[in-house]
Amino acid sequence: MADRKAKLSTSKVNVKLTSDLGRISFVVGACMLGFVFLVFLISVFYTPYNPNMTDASNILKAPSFEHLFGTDHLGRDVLSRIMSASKYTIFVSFAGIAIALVLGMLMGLTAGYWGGIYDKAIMLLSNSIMCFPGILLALVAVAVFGSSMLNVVFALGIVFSPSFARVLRTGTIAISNREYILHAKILKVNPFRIMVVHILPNLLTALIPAVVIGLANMTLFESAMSFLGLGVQPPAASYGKMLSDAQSYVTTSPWLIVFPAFMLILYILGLYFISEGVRIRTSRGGTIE
Amino acid sequence: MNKSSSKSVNIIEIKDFSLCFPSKTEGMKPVLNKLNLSIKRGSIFGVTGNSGCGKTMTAMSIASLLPKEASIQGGDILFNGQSLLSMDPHSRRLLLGDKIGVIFQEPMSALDPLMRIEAALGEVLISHGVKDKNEIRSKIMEMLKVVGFKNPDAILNRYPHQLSGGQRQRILIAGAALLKPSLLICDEPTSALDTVTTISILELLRSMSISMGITMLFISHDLNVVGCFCDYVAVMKDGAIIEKGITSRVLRSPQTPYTLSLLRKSRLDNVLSNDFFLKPNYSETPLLEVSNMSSGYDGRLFSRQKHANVIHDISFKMYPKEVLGVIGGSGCGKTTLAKTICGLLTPTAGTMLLNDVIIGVVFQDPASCLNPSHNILWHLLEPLKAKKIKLSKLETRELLIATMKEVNLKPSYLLRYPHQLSGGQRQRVAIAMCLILKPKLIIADEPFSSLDASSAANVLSLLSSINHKYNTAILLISHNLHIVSKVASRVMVMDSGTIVESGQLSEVFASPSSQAAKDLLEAERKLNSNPNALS
Amino acid sequence: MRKFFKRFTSVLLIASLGLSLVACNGGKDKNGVDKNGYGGSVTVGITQEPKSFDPHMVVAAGDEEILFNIFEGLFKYDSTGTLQPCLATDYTVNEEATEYVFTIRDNVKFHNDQKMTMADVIYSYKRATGLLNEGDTALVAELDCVTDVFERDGKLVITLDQSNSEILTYFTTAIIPASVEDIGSTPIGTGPFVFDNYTVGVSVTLKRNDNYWQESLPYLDSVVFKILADMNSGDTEIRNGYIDIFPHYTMDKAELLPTESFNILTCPSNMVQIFALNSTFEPFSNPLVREAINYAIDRDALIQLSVDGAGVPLTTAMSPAMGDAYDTSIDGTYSQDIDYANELMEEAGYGDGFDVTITIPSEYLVSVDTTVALVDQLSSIGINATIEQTDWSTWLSDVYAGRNYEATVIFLTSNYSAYDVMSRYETSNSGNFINYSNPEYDEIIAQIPLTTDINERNEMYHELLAILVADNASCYIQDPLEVVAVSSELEGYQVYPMYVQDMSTVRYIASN
Amino acid sequence: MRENLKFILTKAVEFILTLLVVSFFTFAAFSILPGDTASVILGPEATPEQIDSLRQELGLDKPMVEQYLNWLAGTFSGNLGQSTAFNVPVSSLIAQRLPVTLGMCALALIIVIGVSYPMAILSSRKPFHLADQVFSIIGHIAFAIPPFVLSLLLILLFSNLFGYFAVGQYYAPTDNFGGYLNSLLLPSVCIAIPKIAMIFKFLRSSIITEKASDYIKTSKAHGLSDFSILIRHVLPNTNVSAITVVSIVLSDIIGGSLIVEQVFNLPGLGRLLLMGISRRDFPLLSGMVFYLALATVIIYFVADILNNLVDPRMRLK
Repeated sequence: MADRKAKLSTSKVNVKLTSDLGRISFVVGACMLGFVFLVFLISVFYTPYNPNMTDASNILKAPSFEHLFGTDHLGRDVLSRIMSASKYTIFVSFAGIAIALVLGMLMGLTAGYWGGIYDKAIMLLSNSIMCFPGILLALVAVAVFGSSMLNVVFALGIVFSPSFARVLRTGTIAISNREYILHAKILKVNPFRIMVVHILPNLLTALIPAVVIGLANMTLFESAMSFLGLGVQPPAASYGKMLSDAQSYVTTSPWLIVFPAFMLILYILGLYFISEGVRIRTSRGGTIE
Repeated sequence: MNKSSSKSVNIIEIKDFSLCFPSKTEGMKPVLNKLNLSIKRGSIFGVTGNSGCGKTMTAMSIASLLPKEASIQGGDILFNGQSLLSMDPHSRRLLLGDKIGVIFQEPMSALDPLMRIEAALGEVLISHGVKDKNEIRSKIMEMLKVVGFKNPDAILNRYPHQLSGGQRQRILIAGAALLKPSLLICDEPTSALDTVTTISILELLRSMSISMGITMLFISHDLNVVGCFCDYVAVMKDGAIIEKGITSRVLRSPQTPYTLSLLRKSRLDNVLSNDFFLKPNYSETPLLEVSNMSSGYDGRLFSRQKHANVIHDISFKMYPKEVLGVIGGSGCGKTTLAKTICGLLTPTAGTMLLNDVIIGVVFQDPASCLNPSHNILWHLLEPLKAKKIKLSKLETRELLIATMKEVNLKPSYLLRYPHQLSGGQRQRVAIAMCLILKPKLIIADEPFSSLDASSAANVLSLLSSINHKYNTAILLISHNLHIVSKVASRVMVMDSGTIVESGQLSEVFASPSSQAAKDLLEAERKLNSNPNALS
Repeated sequence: MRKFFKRFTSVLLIASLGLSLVACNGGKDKNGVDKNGYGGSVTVGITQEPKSFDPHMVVAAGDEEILFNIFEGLFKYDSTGTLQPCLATDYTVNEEATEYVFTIRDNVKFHNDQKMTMADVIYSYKRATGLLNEGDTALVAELDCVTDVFERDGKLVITLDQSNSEILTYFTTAIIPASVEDIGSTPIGTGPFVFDNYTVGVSVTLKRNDNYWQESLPYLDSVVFKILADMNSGDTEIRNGYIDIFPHYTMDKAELLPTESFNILTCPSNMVQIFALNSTFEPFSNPLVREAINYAIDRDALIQLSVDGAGVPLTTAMSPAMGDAYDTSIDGTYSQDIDYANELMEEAGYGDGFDVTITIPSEYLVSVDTTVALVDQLSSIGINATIEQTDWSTWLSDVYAGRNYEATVIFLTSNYSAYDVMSRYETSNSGNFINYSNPEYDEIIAQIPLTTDINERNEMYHELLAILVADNASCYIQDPLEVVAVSSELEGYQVYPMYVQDMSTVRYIASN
Repeated sequence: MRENLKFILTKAVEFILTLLVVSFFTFAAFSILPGDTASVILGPEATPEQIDSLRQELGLDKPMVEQYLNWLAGTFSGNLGQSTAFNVPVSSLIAQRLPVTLGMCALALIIVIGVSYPMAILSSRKPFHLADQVFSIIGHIAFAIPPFVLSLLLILLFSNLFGYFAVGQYYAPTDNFGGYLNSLLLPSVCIAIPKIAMIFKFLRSSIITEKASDYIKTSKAHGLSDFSILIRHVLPNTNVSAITVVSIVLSDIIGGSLIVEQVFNLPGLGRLLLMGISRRDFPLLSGMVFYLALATVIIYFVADILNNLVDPRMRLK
């Protein structure tokens, strides 16, 4: 009897965890992301210093009351630069995802809906894009067309579009044989209306986590590109560029690496947690219930 | 295991057995509540009840296949007089397959897709200590013959996906019976199969029970199946047995009101009368004329499927007000016919003349007949938008309310989402969506098969009233001969893509000329008779 | 495919031999060095991939610093920037400076064991001056003025089309064996080290020339020029002791190295960091704007920020390291004066400032850092500058050759010759990418090669510098110090005021 | 057997089509580039005549289609032309760098499989229990740390603090195999960590789903032990079969190696690529980009074929 009781109590915990995990995950993620957005909002109106102001007398100063996060090798205030870097990170990830989504929708919905040769052609196209290692494609594109922010955004958008196309295509194929879609087809509703109004809203549960993950991955890519010197143009700040600059001061000025890395990881982790939360809550855990 | 206990009359005795599941809202939710049950050696024991009554959990408790989070609150289960609950898990697991066999409902997914039949069945023997390869093979061959495969060699090397549903269920039965268990637990083994196959599986099980002396615990929600197959039956409600006894006694003269209501719901007789639907006038111009039509999934540019005609050379006419029944086993091409008529598929040959008729369609599955992302209002407006019918706000409002009333739904439901409605309500919304365009013809593809009997009855009476009020013709596609026989004036029997027989209902049902029709009617007859009718 | 593989493995084998040399020690200390300081292998970190091993074709400074050890010319620079006779033992020049006569050193052997003959010398100089075949262009552009190369009385004679007293520095052009067809792939010279192998992106290995004409040299058995991804990986490598010498280092990082294992050597590099203002770009065509910029920037701060103070502020196009040719009186002409600069901007009609794009090559981190600081400083006089980074080849074609830019920041390198530095600003000079033009300047510079007296020439350089300052030709920032980290186990390393790694005198300090 | 053959044939057609599209993309990207290859090679001071003659020599004056076909033929015969930055054949450059990246690839793969499988199996034994939770959170964090930050941290920890592992020192495998492994271990770990997190996550949920499936119930009913059910049924049936894992990791590894090779200063393909980018060496870049894409296409093709051989269901799809 005793061990049965023990089993009972763990079971309770088990279910509680499943049901709460999604919410906890979402809330934690939202807090992390919210913090980064708060920093971004503040940076629009106020930064302690001009983030691009160099100061020869304050090179590589450790954090102090004057410079809360210290200064970098050009005497610039790290806190101010972190604040203004959030702008770039948020802009690139969101704009890139918007482009990827539009392209992915154009490809995925139509391919899934019409099928046949058209579908095969679209899948061939997106598979071909996916065959290029993503970061490589983005790097080469930026190297070839110049490393302006817009080029970075477009390159990343194209690189990420096949993943959305896939999610949407699979979803569309699964749904397009549902009876409510057959109904719409019988009523001769315009195919694009069927795709956007009838099908798309039902794919949101699959699409939203993909979008959030996409945001996180895009941020990873963007920071990697900046780190390799092919992203943001100086003197503008981005986390990847700040980390790249800080590389040589790892041992002597760790604050240069700690704070931007912290913000970057916070942003990405926040997005992951949110997507995990959304996923758990929409898929209802998948195991217990 | 001692000899005296093995000779006991009851192979299974469940004593005051209680089982709980943790739940989000209530803490521990009881699933079985002081259950008492005993099964006589050699008998076929049926357990029935609505879903959630605990019949499956009873079976799983005996087979010790309960989900991890289930917690046993008290009582005991004796198998051959031996307490199962006090056994160690390993020997309990070994008991499975050897002394207790189990088969499940889903023949499509209950076999490992990566394993050939020989390996899947051989595994049972290996795990119970049979090592000799030849012995394994001969045992499997023998058993495959027992379950009715005429050519077992060919089956051995197949993968599950290469078999039909009925064949897979036979393989599962073979697997469960390989070690000649003394108890076979069947958890809804036929509910995914069509009538003809169901009857053949039931016949197989019964013959095995007799020839091998296997006791069977048969779980089913279908009173007809239980009625024609089981010797004894127990009716469960809320985790307890409320009535049990010899099947014919329980089903003919139930002692509890609950059993009675179950029985009532299982039959539609009470809502059906003979003048339920209108009689057509065959001299009028047909609504729909189909001649020599073939259709299927062709290899056109914008289609996913490969070229294949599913239906061939179909010809028939439909007249106004007529209710035309289409019957046939699964895979006979009924649904393809419906899809072709409503324009989802283009005929590859022949002609289809629709005399300027608006068609409404009601599909089988209430779970997917409505778009979960939109509310009912949107669903009802969508046909108007698609047909570009412009109405003033007031007109629209009145039309919507009238339509909702027509299908017996409160206008306040307009703002609900599909998941807030029951299956029957959803099916009625689907009908409302047809109705709003005032169709002359409604194609109903298996509209009842996913509904419980009372909802089905409601939908049926709704269709009837539409038929009366608007003189709408109905093409009713169903495998349920019982319903078709009550409502249709004419029937068509389909088999492997063609119409093998058609004519007035009474003629076809009284003297079927085609083999397909005969099989269907024979299966239906057996299902609705007493246990002795089987084999 | 098989061929690659073979080649690849052989490269690996050679590399492994090099490494195993370090490991074995018979009668030698841990570095493989005997008691006289001979032997051992040294790894030098370089950040530029070699482009060419043909000494006459080479343009990149990074290549020249390797080739300095393989090839030698008639003359060779020493570490003070003075020309020393090398394969020529002495020379005479006629009054008009149109004919140079050299005595060639005896007993010099090429790396392929052939003796260096007069024919080789003549072949080499004909090849470099484009006299080998009819219609050739001079491979060394500055030697275009050579009209003939021939032997007279066992001596080498080189004649010029007009007098040129500044040509001597180009007689450092390498002498190569006439018998070698493709010098680029089989670099054979007379220098202290022999080319061993080159693995793209990994290293260039040289080994000791046992037949070197300076008998006591070199000390080392082999030298590996290890190609590093960038400064940062160089930093990691030197800390971990994988490289022994790291030239072109930066002061801030060098200062952080453990002092017991490394010596930091510095020397003015004779490079000129210029904030180049294109005179054809509208606001920069106005001298007042250029002057305003000169007053707006704080050179000391820029030096502090970009090279951690390891640089000499410049007011003009020439580095003070150039010796007498430089005029010390112009030092400190410009000191930061924002108010005055603003006044000048007002006067020029740009009181509200203007927009400008500074195009810089992204490879040079010091340039990038300087530019970032510069942008910040320019904002104080209303100039709104944006940075556009390009890769090096685009920069060369668009900015340097195409002159299609508004402003740029770059280090100008030159031969260790005042004339080489100053001739860039002649109106028609191909290197005059700032589009500077002053007839007075052109007149003086044209006179310089014709002037044989050194003092007179220096006077003329002073005049030129004064003109550049008066015209505010462009904005000059600094001459960065060459900073080299050298393992404290080594001695004899000399820092040159030019892009040169002279490994012949480097040796391990004998430990026994 | 005929099903097999048919499947392989359709896959082969798909493979060739993908290859053509990929090659076309690669070629097109580097042909419509701003900047003329000939003038890049010759440098800023070349005369138009020189450029014209070089264009002729390189075949740049021919029609695009012909250029494309020539280039394609070149890629398959291993003749990718001359690198403009290094003046050696592109193919020899790639061959030199291959052992580094391949070694890293193999090591990372071993690490990923060796760590993620046990983790996932352990985790899925009791979903949502402590071990599972801890693994999941670690997985998330590992996934969120950018590879270059991870590299920097690992360098700081192992190399600078503890003095293990040689950072920046690369030995050729034929020369010093221990040193070779040592120099690749830390970078491989950096590449592997995010992949472990990814595979772990997929594998875990896949195992949990499979465990709940009907045929597992059947196997239990047949009296099989939990262990043999795991080995014989669950693992072979997970969506993430070992083949898929290998193909995903392999195809992703080049992206990881780009950064890791840069940080660890390893002479691999990633750094070669970055050098090519910074020097606008288009023959090198187009060759590398195409070969890397080709490798990916081949990996997926082989994975498809193997998956098909393993999973009979695929043949019908």
